[in-house]
Amino acid sequence: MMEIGLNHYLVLSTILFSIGLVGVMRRKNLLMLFFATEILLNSVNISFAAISHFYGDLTGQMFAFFVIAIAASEVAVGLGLLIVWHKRHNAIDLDLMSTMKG
Amino acid sequence: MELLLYTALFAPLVGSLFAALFGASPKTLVTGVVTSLLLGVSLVASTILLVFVITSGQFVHVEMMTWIAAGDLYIPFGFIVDQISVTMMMVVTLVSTVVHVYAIGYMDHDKGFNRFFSWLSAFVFSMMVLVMSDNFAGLFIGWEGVGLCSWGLIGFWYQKESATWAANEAFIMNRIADLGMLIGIFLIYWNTGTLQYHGAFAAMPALENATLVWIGIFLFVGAMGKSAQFPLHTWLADAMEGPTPVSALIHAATMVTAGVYLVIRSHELYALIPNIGLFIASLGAFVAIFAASMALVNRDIKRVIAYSTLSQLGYMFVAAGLGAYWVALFHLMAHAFFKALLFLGAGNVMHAMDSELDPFKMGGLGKKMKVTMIMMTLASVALAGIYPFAGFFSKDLILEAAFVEQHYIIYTVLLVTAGLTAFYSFRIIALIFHGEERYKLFGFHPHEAYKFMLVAMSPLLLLAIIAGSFKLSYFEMVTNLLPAIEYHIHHPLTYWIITLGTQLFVIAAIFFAYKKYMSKSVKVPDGTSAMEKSFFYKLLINQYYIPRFYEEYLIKPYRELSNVFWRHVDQKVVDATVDGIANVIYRTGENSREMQSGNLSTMLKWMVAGLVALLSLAVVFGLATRHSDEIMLILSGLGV
Amino acid sequence: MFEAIAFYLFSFLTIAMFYITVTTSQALYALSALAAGMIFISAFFFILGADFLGAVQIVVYSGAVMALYAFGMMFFDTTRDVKEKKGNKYLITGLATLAAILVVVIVSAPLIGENISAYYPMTEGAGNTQEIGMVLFTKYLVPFELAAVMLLVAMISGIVLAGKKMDLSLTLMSDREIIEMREEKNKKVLL
Amino acid sequence: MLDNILSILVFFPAIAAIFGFAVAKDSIRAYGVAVAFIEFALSLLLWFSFDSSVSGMQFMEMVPLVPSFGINYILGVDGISLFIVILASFFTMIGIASLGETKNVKNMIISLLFLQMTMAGVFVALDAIVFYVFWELSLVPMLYIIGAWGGPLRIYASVKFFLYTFTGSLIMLVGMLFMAYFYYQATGTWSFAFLEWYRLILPETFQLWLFAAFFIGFAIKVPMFPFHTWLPYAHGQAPTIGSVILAAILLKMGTYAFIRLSLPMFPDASVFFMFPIAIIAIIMIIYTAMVAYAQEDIKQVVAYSSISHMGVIILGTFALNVEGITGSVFLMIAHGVVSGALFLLVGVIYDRRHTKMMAEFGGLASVMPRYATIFGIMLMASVGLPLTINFVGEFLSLLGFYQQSHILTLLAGIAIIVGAIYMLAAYKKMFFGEVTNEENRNLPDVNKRELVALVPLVLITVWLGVYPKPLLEPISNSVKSVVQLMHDKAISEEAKKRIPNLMDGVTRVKEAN
Amino acid sequence: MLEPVNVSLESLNLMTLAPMLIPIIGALLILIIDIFKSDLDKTLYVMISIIFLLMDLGAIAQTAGIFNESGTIMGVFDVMLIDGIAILAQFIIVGASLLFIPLALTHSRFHEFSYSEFFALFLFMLGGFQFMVATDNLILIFVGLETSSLALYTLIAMHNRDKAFEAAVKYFTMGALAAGFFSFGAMVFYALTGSVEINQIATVLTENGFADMGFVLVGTTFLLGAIGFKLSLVPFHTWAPDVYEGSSAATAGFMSIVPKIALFVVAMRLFEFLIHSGVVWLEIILYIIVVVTMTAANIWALVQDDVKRMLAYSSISHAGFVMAAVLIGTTQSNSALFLYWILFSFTNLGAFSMLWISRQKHLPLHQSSDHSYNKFAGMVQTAPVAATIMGLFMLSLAGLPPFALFWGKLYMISSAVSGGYTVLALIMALNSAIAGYYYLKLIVFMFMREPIINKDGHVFVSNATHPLRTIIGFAAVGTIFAFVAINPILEFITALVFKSGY
Repeated sequence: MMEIGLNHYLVLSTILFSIGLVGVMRRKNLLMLFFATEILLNSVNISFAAISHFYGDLTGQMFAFFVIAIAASEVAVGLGLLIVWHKRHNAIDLDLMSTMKG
Repeated sequence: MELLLYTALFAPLVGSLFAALFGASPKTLVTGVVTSLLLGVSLVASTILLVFVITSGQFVHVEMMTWIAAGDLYIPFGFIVDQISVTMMMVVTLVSTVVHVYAIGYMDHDKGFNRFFSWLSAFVFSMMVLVMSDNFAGLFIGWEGVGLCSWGLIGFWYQKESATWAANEAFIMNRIADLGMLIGIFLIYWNTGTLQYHGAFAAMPALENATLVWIGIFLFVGAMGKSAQFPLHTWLADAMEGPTPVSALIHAATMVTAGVYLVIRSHELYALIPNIGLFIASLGAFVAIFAASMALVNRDIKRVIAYSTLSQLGYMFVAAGLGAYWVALFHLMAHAFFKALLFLGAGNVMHAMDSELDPFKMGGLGKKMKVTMIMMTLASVALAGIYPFAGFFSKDLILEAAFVEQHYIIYTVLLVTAGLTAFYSFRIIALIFHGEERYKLFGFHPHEAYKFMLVAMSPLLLLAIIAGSFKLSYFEMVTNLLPAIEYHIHHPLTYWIITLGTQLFVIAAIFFAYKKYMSKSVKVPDGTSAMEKSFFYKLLINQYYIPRFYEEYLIKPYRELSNVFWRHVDQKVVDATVDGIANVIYRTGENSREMQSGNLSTMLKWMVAGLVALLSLAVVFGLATRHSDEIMLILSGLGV
Repeated sequence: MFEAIAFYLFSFLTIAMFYITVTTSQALYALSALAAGMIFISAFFFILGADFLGAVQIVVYSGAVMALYAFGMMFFDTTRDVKEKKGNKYLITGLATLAAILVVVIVSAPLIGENISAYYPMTEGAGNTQEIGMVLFTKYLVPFELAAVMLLVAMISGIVLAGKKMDLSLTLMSDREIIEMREEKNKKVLL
Repeated sequence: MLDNILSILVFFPAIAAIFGFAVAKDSIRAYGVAVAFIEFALSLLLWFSFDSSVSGMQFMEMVPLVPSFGINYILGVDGISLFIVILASFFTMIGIASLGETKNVKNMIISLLFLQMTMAGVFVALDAIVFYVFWELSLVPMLYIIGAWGGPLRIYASVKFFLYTFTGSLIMLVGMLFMAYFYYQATGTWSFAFLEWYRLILPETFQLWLFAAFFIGFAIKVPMFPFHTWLPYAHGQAPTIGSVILAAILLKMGTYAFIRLSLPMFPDASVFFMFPIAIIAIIMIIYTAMVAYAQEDIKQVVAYSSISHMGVIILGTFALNVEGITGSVFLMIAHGVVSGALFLLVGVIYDRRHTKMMAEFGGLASVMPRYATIFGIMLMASVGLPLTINFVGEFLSLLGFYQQSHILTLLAGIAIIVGAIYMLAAYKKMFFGEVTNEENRNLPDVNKRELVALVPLVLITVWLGVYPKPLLEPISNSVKSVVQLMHDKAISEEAKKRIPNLMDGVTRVKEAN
Repeated sequence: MLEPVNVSLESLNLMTLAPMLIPIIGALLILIIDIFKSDLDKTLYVMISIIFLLMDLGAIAQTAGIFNESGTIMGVFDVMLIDGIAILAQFIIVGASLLFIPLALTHSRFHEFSYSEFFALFLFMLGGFQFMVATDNLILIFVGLETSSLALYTLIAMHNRDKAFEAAVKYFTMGALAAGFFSFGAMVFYALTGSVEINQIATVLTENGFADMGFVLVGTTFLLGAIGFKLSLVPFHTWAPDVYEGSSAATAGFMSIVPKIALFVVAMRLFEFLIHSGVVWLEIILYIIVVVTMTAANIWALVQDDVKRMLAYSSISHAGFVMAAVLIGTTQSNSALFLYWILFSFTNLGAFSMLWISRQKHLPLHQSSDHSYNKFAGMVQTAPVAATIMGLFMLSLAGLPPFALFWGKLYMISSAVSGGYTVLALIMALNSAIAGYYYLKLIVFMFMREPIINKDGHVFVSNATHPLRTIIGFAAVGTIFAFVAINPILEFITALVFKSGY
């Protein structure tokens, strides 16, 4: 118990990931929805770091590194989209965007 | 000889086609003349052939061309003229020639004149094919051909509902019989490997009895249809809707005897299965009396004669069934003559009474139409079988045959029938030509038919009188082919008793008829008299309720069942299933498209849900790995 | 020992922070909680000896990303309460917890880590950053470059999307209007 | 020329159709007739240069299409397919010739020509995929013809027709792929060529499955009970020309395919399924005949009647002996001619009165005597009167099947009764009696253009009824080889017994049942 | 202490990068041009892109040549992996793009094409896709995936109307979630094997005989989620219809082809070794997913009343159909996958382009949406040629012989049969039958209905220019005469696929 193994980290990131999922599912405000997606990616990063630590292998850190990069660029694009949308409707509530269905 | 054969065969066809050219156009006398002439030609040719056959005693056998050849099946258009067929040819051509000439007068005012002759000659052609063919398939061609023509001729006046109905009835009933015949033909083919009379009959003795019995039965079913034997008899009476010459030719002289001809033609088969023969004989006897009984009360001249035809056919079948084929054939011939005569006479009467058929509305016509009266009377005498008319020889022979063969029941039945025959035929004679002139009440102006019509009838009259005298020469000829069995009651005393007894009985019947129906008291029945109320009268006048039975229990149900099949089975079940499947699919789509609500968070939920589902499946699988073998089983079921 | 405490402490904090992030209705709280969570995560990185990663985490997230979001929030003016029309919560939480439980069930099983060889082992005595650099510029050169492209793409997208040019949509204008507009512009240029 | 006459026969109409787009609207009819006539002449040329003593394939052509997957463009014709091809071109010709006034006639004629291509293709293709291509392609022009020129329900009818047959043939396609796969396993090379498939002897279980797969495709096309419900709609809604071609040719694809594919490839399965199919056939015969009797629409009567006749064809096919199969092939031609003619006749009256309800008519015999005569002849042919074309086929089919089962044949023979019933009833309703409906009082009789179409048919009906030899000989030659092939391939005892061996004289199975 | 590494330039064989670099360079070039001289006409950019795409094709062809000689090529520290399927996929990607780019030259102006960035992003996106297919390194795959996706989101949004934004946002958000899935899945596999390279993962897993099946399953699940999202497999498909509807018809057509083939390659690399090394679970799951995707999508397509949406669902169903190849996993099936996709790209791009040329800016009254069915009513009378071609594409999509897609279906089903998946083959066949209905529906509208409004055929081809007509004609010809080309294509594909061991 006191001995922190890889599984601890895995479990932790899983939990965080689930929290992220909750956020993704329940958020109606797009901005905060994006927060949740950030959480998803970060939670994974922890495990990557952990694994690479326990295996003594750098690939994990690499992966985490790229994940961060990806997350960052996603933010840029996401915000761009939000801005356009907000300009039009000045709201970022996703319940407004259901003109297409069926 | 072959040329003659072809002439005899195809002359009517040519005539028919010729008439058909004018089919749609109004009456042109030439069609009638031409067809009649061509039939005359055919008659002459047949006569020459007859002479040839008699003198030389050989057959004329030709094979025109292949008809159907597939696998081992080989069916040619082959024609044979032997003693049997030549007899039939004579009967057919003779009667039809007479009828044609007669019809020229009879159909005088009909706008379908040309069409009529086209049909009539076509009929003769098919009849010739029927009798001359040398194989069962060819026979079947003629068989169906005459059916077709009788359809066309019965329904000749197609404006009349009853006529067209009768036509269809006749055709369909014949079809039922033809099926039997077809099956018989199949049996013959698959067992003997050929359909030629010669080969087939040659092969038959080798077959086991059961097969032969089946063949015999099926062929006879065919015969029953054409010869209107019980229970397929109802069409004959209704067929009287057609013009009278048609009744004379088709429904008295020729077509209806085709069944008899078939049995005679395949005597070699029936000789092998006597018990079927006995069945045929008994059925014949039954039909004889059955029909005669219906003729007793009927109030329609033509129907009466039709029933008498029926009962005479019964006679013939008795003879054929008992193996007295030549007798049957002989009676067939004789009957053809006097019955045709009788019909044509009736035709004259109808003509005179502008197609009134109820004898009770006539009476005393003798004064106006002497010749007709004489002819019909003589014909009836012949029919009744009084010495020395044709009927005597042929019919008497049948009685003797039955007696000699010791089928006493059949004999008695036939005897009684003979009495009945005499009665009903003279009943109508009396009603028509003698007694009160009741027609005046109905304002008819009867007149004698054209001269040439009467002239045309004369040969029949002649034959009706003298046909009996050919008996011996005929016997000589036919027995080259048919089993020659002399029917002689050995004890002369019995012979005389029987013969004279029969004669007296018949004559008694005749006088009774005259006495009953010449009296002044004869009235047009109005359903009041005691007799008409009696059960038997009702039974007979309604033809034993058989037609109604058919109507109620066969035709109606068929119609209703058809409707059920269409409206309920076909549309409500079969088709509905197909559409149902389609609709189910479509509606599934309609209902489940809600899944695509267009709301983002729903979509996200779906994704996560999918993920979770997969995960849980993963867990399930993890648990299920222990039972991996069962899973593999299922998978193999899935085809994995 | 210390590691354990640190682990539990930080994991508690992170979970709490992220929990706030996804539950609170105050966008501001959410934002700050997120930022805090990020920093705590970087703590894990440090614990795990991935110093470079930790640094990057702090810089990128607590720096760039958060700045972006903050800017976005001001832009969208979501400082006021965000109304959350709650879809059925049970489904959501249900799904999430189920997912969590499932994964945990499976993942918490100890890894049978035999014959797992480190393909890019950490070399003794070299700083984490050096190692990273070494690997990054040999093995992961291509992804790195591609990442650069990706960032470029992201930048362009951001510019294009947020740019003024998007304000009036040629797609919706009829061709005639477009031509008129063009002429307007040309006039301006001439003047 | 003769070496690839088949390709010419197949693709000439299509190419002509493409050129047809350029032809002006008002003269397209002449163009169509000309093209169709040339096509017909080509098919006649094919017939005359056809050596009827040879039982195998003739005029074979072979062009590799996808050799790596064993798909080749193989054509060939034998006695079985020859006459159907001729019939197809013939009907296209008279169909176009007798085409009444139709809106945008150009599209109609062009699609007819495309249809002609597909029909020719199906019957001469000797490669499964090529066969399938034409088989499916034939749906499209028909879909268009029904859907664009049809009655009020036309869209429903056409779509139903398309999808129903499409579904069936897709299952058939799976079967074909299986067959090819088995061939691949057996020989190591892919092949879709019929003649090579013939050489493959499959274990019985496979045969059963494959037979079933093929059967669904064919049965829907034929159509066999209970897959027949698309037919009445298609016929009921289609324009005259559509029904004519549909009844005369398209339905024959199914029965032809049975003979070309199912029998030689799966002899044991054929024997195994013989009785079930025979029973279905008998249901078709009697049941649909009764349904036909219940109809009020003359066209529906004819439609159902053709289902009934297809039953006889199926029966003859599964007689599995020379007589039966020959009969069924001949009956395909016969039924093509007769039902085609009947539909044309219905079209004649429909053009005049724009109704097909029999109740509307009555007493037409006196108004339109020529029409009545032709109709009568065709009716008699349809009820299978001897010396008409139908009789030969029905006689042989029934005769053939009689060898397999007496009782079933007896039941099937009821066809000649029920057939007579509904046909005569219909004829009585339409032509007999007094003229009740005033509109019928002075209808014009058949005109020249219609006679052009009808008279040849009448002549053929009688000619082939009296002298079927020119058709029967080549047909039965080819059928002989098929039957022999089946006998040699048959594995099970039952099959050996049921399928006659033509080499030794034993052709009759006396103890059948 | 780290000792400096020195690598010989040959060992890198940088030429493996050439095909990906070319479009990126092109993109940069466009950007530079734009910097110097703004608002140049779109035709310029179109032509530049075409040129670079052609060069790209050349480069790919060259790599193909090398592959033919010396088998699979690893490059740049073994990150790049050029094997047959990579080459094939790139051919399809670039080829399809070549068909797509000229669609920018529409008659009426649309927003996105007024940007030079549009083309730049487009080329970047291609680069991303090409990287994805040309590696088995999860990291590179991930980065490439994100690069292209981000570009794609922007391209969609640049159509610049509400629907487009909505589509983009939806796509983006779900894409982010999918990215989460992907990274998690990769993490699990990394945890399992200490590697992120698929072939090493495979080796390690097979060495320890799938000891931690649980982990494998979790990883697979998450990756399946991510890949399934991109491939629009049910239930991860929900984005597809909306995004297709929202984006311009051309883009939609493009999306239905290119991203999917890239992901198919990834799926092949990842899943097939799992299936072959006996992860029965995955087999079942894929079986279910394939069947459900095919069927459900078909059923939904039945009830659509907008042609574009219908086509969206239909391409979902096609994706499911093709996914079966991954499930079957024989050489034949993999070749079938590529064959099918090549033919599909022809036909589907053609169909979408038909919609594209018929795109009006302002909807007539009787139309509920851009491409509602009744817009096409009676088209045969107003625009016969267009109607015929459209009908042609529909028939081809329905898999009616002898049009292009039929051969794909044929080969695919055949592979199912010879792979032993009988039932699957039947289901595929029946699905084509269901699909027949909605393709037919459009034909019915075009050929059997009366035109609803104005008789002038112009409304249907309002957007048509010669380049577009050319593209469509090209697609049409390809659709009709596919059967001529099947054999060479098939042999080529089979050779490549077989050589690269799938």
